[in-house]
Amino acid sequence: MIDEPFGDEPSQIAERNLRVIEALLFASADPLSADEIASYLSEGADVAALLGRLGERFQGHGVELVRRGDRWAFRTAEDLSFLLRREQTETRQLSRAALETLAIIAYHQPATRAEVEEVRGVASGGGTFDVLMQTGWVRMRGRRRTPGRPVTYGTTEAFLDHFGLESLGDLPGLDELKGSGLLSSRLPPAFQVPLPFDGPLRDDEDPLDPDDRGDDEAAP
Amino acid sequence: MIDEPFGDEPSQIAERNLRVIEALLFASADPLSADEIASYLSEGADVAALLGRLGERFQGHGVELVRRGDRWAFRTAEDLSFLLRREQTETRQLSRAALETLAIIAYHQPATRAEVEEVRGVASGGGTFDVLMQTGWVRMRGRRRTPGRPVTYGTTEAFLDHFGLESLGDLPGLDELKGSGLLSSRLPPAFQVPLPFDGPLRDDEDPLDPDDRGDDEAAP
Amino acid sequence: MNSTTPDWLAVHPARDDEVLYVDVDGYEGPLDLLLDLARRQKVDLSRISVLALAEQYLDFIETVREKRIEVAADYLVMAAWLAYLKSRLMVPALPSDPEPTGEMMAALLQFRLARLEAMRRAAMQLVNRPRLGREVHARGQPEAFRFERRHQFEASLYDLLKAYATQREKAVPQDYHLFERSVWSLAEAREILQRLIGDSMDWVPLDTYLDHYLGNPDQRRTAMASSFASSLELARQGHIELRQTLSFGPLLLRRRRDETGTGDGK
Repeated sequence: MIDEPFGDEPSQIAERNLRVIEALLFASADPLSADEIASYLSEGADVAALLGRLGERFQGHGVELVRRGDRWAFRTAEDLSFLLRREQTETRQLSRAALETLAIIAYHQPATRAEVEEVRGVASGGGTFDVLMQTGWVRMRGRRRTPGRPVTYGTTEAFLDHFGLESLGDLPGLDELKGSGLLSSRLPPAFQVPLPFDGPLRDDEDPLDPDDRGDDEAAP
Repeated sequence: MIDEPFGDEPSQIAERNLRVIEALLFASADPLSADEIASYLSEGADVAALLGRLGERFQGHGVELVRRGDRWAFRTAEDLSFLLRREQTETRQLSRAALETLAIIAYHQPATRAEVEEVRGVASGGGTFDVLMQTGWVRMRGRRRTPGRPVTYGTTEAFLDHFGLESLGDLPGLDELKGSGLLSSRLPPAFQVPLPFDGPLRDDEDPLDPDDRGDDEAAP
Repeated sequence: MNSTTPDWLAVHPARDDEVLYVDVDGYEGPLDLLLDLARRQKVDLSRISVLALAEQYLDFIETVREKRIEVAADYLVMAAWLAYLKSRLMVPALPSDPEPTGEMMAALLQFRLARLEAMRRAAMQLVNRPRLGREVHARGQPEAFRFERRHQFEASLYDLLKAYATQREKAVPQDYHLFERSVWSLAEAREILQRLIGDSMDWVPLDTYLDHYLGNPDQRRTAMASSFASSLELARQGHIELRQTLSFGPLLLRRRRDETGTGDGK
């Protein structure tokens, strides 16, 4: 942090804030949000600007600052992956059905189980969704405001983190899929092509009930 | 890593080596020795010199390169360590299953998982014991000298601390439980509340094996 | 691709047809089967012959059924739909026909196949990205918030004691189980009585036989009642004799003479 001259107060404060952010993000295994970070900084600090500066400082390093949804983390540089490659022996390998379901949820979210099944052309065992929830990559978002009030599923920030995506917009092949109308859950392809969406609840989604465990038949 | 000019081959190689060391030390769960690091670097790299340079680069940062014996690691800068100690008020309630299991361990200790299950009348998921170990209130004491050598569990000082008990003897006995209405007075005469024991290993307990992780099937 | 690529990426390695014809279970539903058949046409999905595809699918299902392999309902529903699609494709639609044309249905099928394939490809691309914990790593020795975790869990002593008491109380009926002898069934009483009387030819009061049990308040009543009832039964069957000389006097028992030596009654 000595690549800039400082001595005047504001720059000293900024330097200290940068050190704090660096320490926090280095220390944490999980990405932290700007809000979480802000609570450790001097009053009124511009977290976004500081993160931008920190990111620049680590550009080209073996460890880089990355954005994951609304959160930030240090991660080893992707180009070193072949050196650092580790087999994950602990995590069970996802079944083909689970991976397919994950992809469909990711690209079609918010998506109900019926919509996933419609794309796959087969009924999913309940186990598939459970396993995906266990990975922490998929969450229940809410309930669709349609008869039966089915649960809507979406991806989490852990999903972005695991697959190294800054946001859903980074999903591989998204533009192409959008262009070909293949992200439509309706048949035949609607004119308006929906985009995957992991933001707050949509107009056609209700919040989950407290203690909602995702049984598809909720009390209305 | 752009604070020094480079372009000539040796410096490029050194830069790359520095990036690799940085990533390695960041991702490693334990401090690494120079030998361990060397195996990831270009042939004949001067690990000591590289570590020295990396240390300089991180001087004054929120995270610093530190030496621990013969090994190296990144650590939060001393003066920022207060960041990591911040108390978070967020608390989590123990699940019912965990609470019940904890209670039974407390009274029946040293108790094996099977013994807890016998009192509860249901099989405990492994998760319950994991959560209890996380609380720091429960520990593995040893292994019972019976077939299968099951792990015996007991409570910790943190347990006493948390529940405001001076010693295990402060746990209310049968009469006190009845008196407080927690136990009904209409219990069979044979009904007893055991005297918990958290002293050193008993005659029927073996010490844990080094690195014992509590898998119930231990080598004899 | 590399050795760690999950199995499913090699989804359907060129099966030979023999395998294909029995392995319905290898498919994840009718759409998966159709996609596999479509790939065999070795053309772009948009240029595929839907008619040929429908026929192949129907043939497949037919063959499987001939071999008396049970086919899941999904597959049969798809078969019915494809049979209908086939008929629509072969018979030119009348302008007045309100039903979707064969071409519309074919387009629909192509869309679904393309979408499924696109999702598969997407899943594959996703899984081949540098993934956290495999190619990209988080801090291996996180330091954050280590101290606060100890206090993260909350439970009061009351909760703890309540949980314990509830558990123990719930288990009480099981504890009773050990004392369940306290109800003597007639069969048990009869067996005990026969054992106690043994070959004794002397008049002995019932109380004396049951002395050991009557001392236990839990068992007193049931032992007396069941033994008495059993003794009547044993007397009726001629195994023992009963005598009571005065009202509320001791009930005397002895083995019947001709029963000697046959404790279990002939």
